[in-house]
Amino acid sequence: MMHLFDLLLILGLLSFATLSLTVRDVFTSIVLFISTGLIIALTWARLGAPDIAIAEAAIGAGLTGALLLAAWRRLQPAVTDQRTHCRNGSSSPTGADDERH
Amino acid sequence: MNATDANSAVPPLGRSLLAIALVGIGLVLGWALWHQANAQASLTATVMTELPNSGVTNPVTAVLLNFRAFDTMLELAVLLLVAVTAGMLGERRTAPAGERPAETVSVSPLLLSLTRDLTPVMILVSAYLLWVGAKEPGGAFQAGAVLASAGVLAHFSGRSWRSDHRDTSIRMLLVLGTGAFLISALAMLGVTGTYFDYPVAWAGIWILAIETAATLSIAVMLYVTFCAVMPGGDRP
Amino acid sequence: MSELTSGPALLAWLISLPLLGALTSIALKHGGRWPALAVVIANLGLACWLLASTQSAPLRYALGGWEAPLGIVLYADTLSAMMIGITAFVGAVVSWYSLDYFTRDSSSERTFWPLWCLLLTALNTLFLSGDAFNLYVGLEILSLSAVALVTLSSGLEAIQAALRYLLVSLMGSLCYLLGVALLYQAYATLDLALLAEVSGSGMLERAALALMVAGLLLKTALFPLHFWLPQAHAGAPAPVSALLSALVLKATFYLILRLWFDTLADAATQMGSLLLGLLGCIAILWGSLQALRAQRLKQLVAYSTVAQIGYLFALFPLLNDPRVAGAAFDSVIYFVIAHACAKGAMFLAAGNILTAAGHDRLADLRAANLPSAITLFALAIAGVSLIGLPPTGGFIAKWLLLQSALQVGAWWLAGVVLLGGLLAAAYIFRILAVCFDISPPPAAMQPSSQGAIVSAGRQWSALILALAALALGFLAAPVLDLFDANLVTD
Amino acid sequence: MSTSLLFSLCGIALFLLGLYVALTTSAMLRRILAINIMGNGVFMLFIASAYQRGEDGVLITDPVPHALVLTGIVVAVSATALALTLVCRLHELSSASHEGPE
Repeated sequence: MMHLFDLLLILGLLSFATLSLTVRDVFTSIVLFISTGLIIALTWARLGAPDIAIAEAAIGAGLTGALLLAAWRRLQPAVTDQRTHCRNGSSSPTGADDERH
Repeated sequence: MNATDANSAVPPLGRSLLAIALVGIGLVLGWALWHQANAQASLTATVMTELPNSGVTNPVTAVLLNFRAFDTMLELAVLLLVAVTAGMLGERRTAPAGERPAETVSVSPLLLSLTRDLTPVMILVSAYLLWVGAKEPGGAFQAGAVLASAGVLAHFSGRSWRSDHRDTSIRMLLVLGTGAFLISALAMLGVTGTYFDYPVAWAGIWILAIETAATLSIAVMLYVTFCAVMPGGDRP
Repeated sequence: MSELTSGPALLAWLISLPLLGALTSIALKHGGRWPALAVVIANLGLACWLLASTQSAPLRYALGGWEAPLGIVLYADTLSAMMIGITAFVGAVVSWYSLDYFTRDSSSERTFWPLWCLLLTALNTLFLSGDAFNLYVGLEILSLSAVALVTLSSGLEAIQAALRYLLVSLMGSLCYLLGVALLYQAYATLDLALLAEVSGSGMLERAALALMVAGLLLKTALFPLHFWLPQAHAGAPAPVSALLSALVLKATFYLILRLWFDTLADAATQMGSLLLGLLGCIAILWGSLQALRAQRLKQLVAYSTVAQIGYLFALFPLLNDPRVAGAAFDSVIYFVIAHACAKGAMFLAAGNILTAAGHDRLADLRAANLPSAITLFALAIAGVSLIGLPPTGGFIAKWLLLQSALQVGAWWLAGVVLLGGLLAAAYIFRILAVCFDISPPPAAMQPSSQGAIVSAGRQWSALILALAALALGFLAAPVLDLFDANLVTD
Repeated sequence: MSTSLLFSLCGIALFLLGLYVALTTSAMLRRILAINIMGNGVFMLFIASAYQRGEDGVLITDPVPHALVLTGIVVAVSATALALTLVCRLHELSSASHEGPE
């Protein structure tokens, strides 16, 4: 029973990690990375390391995830800029980005 | 930035060779581990013998704050170093005309109220983790991270905390954590004659004091770093 | 204070003091340079003290009173004392230089001093710590502060180089840490001295050693792994380039030396030494050839570092040979300190030229761009030491190397070293040719060349480092006596 | 196969996976993710080595690797933060230099 759970954890961990490193879209990749972090936290709780599980969930998954998302957002302007250029011609509203003008 | 260029760094042949090499390394390492698997060595017994002299009952906290406190001090120095550098780079961030992301994220009322309710809860959780760290899972790093997350959440809802590293109080908080370790280490050198050697009688309270300083400092360092990465973060 | 610093507690002070300097310098709003400078000077004093105290016996200090498998132990023999000493000396001179390099109270200047103090903390930690994991934390402070220092020059290329340097260093650190994890799994100790006693030559030790050394080689930039170095060292501000080339690379090299010949000596194979030696030889030739082709002065100096790192590793096969191990160790330590002085001087002088001329493209530089004869002297003396001509420190190092290579009949090694010297002469003369080129600079370059004036402090500090490299040539016997007083690594 | 060994092998797999991607990709954000995965693999090895059963089957965990991993996690997040700051700065500088000549 325990072994089955272990195998599931390891399989889940490896597949999430692989997915997060191979999926094309960066945003999805970050979200998958955060999920990987949470599974890792679970694994560490399973391995009798609750201290580290809390730390991994809070720092490894939580704060690293927030940092990655923040950086991802900041890398966006170039994209929205192109969109703005397009919009100058076609004037199609694109939601929240309107405030940028 | 869509990762269509994800695989372009290395030609396919190089990638397959690399993959084969890495699998080979993996097999060697796995084999080495397999042979080592029976010889179970650990420091558990040593830690448990000395635990009564450490001032806390959570062995992980004992290792972090007492037996290997030097590591922890240097680790806080790493955080400090990153916070200072990130602050410097954020300061240098000039707004290329018209391109500055005006950070008025449309904040949903739900997120706002969630933040309002969650922030005090997170601060409480952080204090609890700090307090309980002496006996049970928890401690300065977890508490600091939770506190920093409260700040991050507040930031997302548009009510950011102060984070300018040129602010004197912020700078004091930044150095507080590493400083607490260093000052206590040097003070112990004067009092007991040994660097980082806490007298057993008041090691517990001393460690709690250091941990409190470290928690605040960790939270501020993480938050300042986060704000430097966040779009338009370091300016209100 | 005096009784607290006497004896082994000195080791703790050598790490605490720079850290204290960093903290004070961050906490102060203005004038963060003063605590940093005070610390650098005090560190120089402590380093001399350490050098004196290790002469009789190695020092050992258990932090917090917790002995080895549980706690962290600091350890210093003459080798670490020499490294600490050269770090303190070069660091002090570079600090003097930096005083006039950065604009007062600019954000770069305010960040430079704490970062430099942290870098010094990390260097001293790496030289003193006897704990494998503590070394990992030290490595991280070292590389993160080094990267942060590179970002002080704000150009696009510098940031790009810094990012690459950071990612490479992180991968290196993780390789090292994986090796540590393997060792812990097997022996449940992180203490290097204990590991040296218990570790054998099994598969696991070999794997761990390979991983740790590979990680450190990546940071030391040995030949195929040097790709990140030229941009990072050439792109950084001049004092930072000097620190990175003269000191930071040496710290990771020192760790390789310790692991390979001391902690995991049983697992280190003859084949491995030979491989490192070969890579070192290729590095000598490749680095020198690239330096010959470099377009810009700082790039040239950076590629010369790649070549000079090669010499350190070319000695590895000799270090394994009991007949010449002693002389080879002397040669290693001499290469390290002579290169630290000469390369430091070279980068500082290059920084002066860059400031005076406004650029460092070799094709457009003329004698008129030189700030003064002092800088010219610094360049020339440092260059002679890098080539390995008498009477400089570089010559002593090469002489010892050649002697031991010939003694064991390693003709190929001697050949490579001589060829490396010729190539070094060729690229150094490329620089010196500029200094004596009195033709007027290209018209387009005229306006900028009138610009900045280089302060006397910056010129003299470069010259002092160069003169130190020269002095090392005369003082070979006393310096080596300091080092040989009690050798544990043999 | 013991639990400790199982998770150790998983750790090595994670490390190598991360290393492979870090060496082959050219997207910076992904390379940072890959390095983080590498780190998690190493941490997994530490935690797995701490997980041991005594003779009577009671779980005994070694607290030292736990403390090391905690340190490692904090160092990893610091390094990630620095890398991300640099990536963002690089992005700003390069987009500024692209728009400069226009």
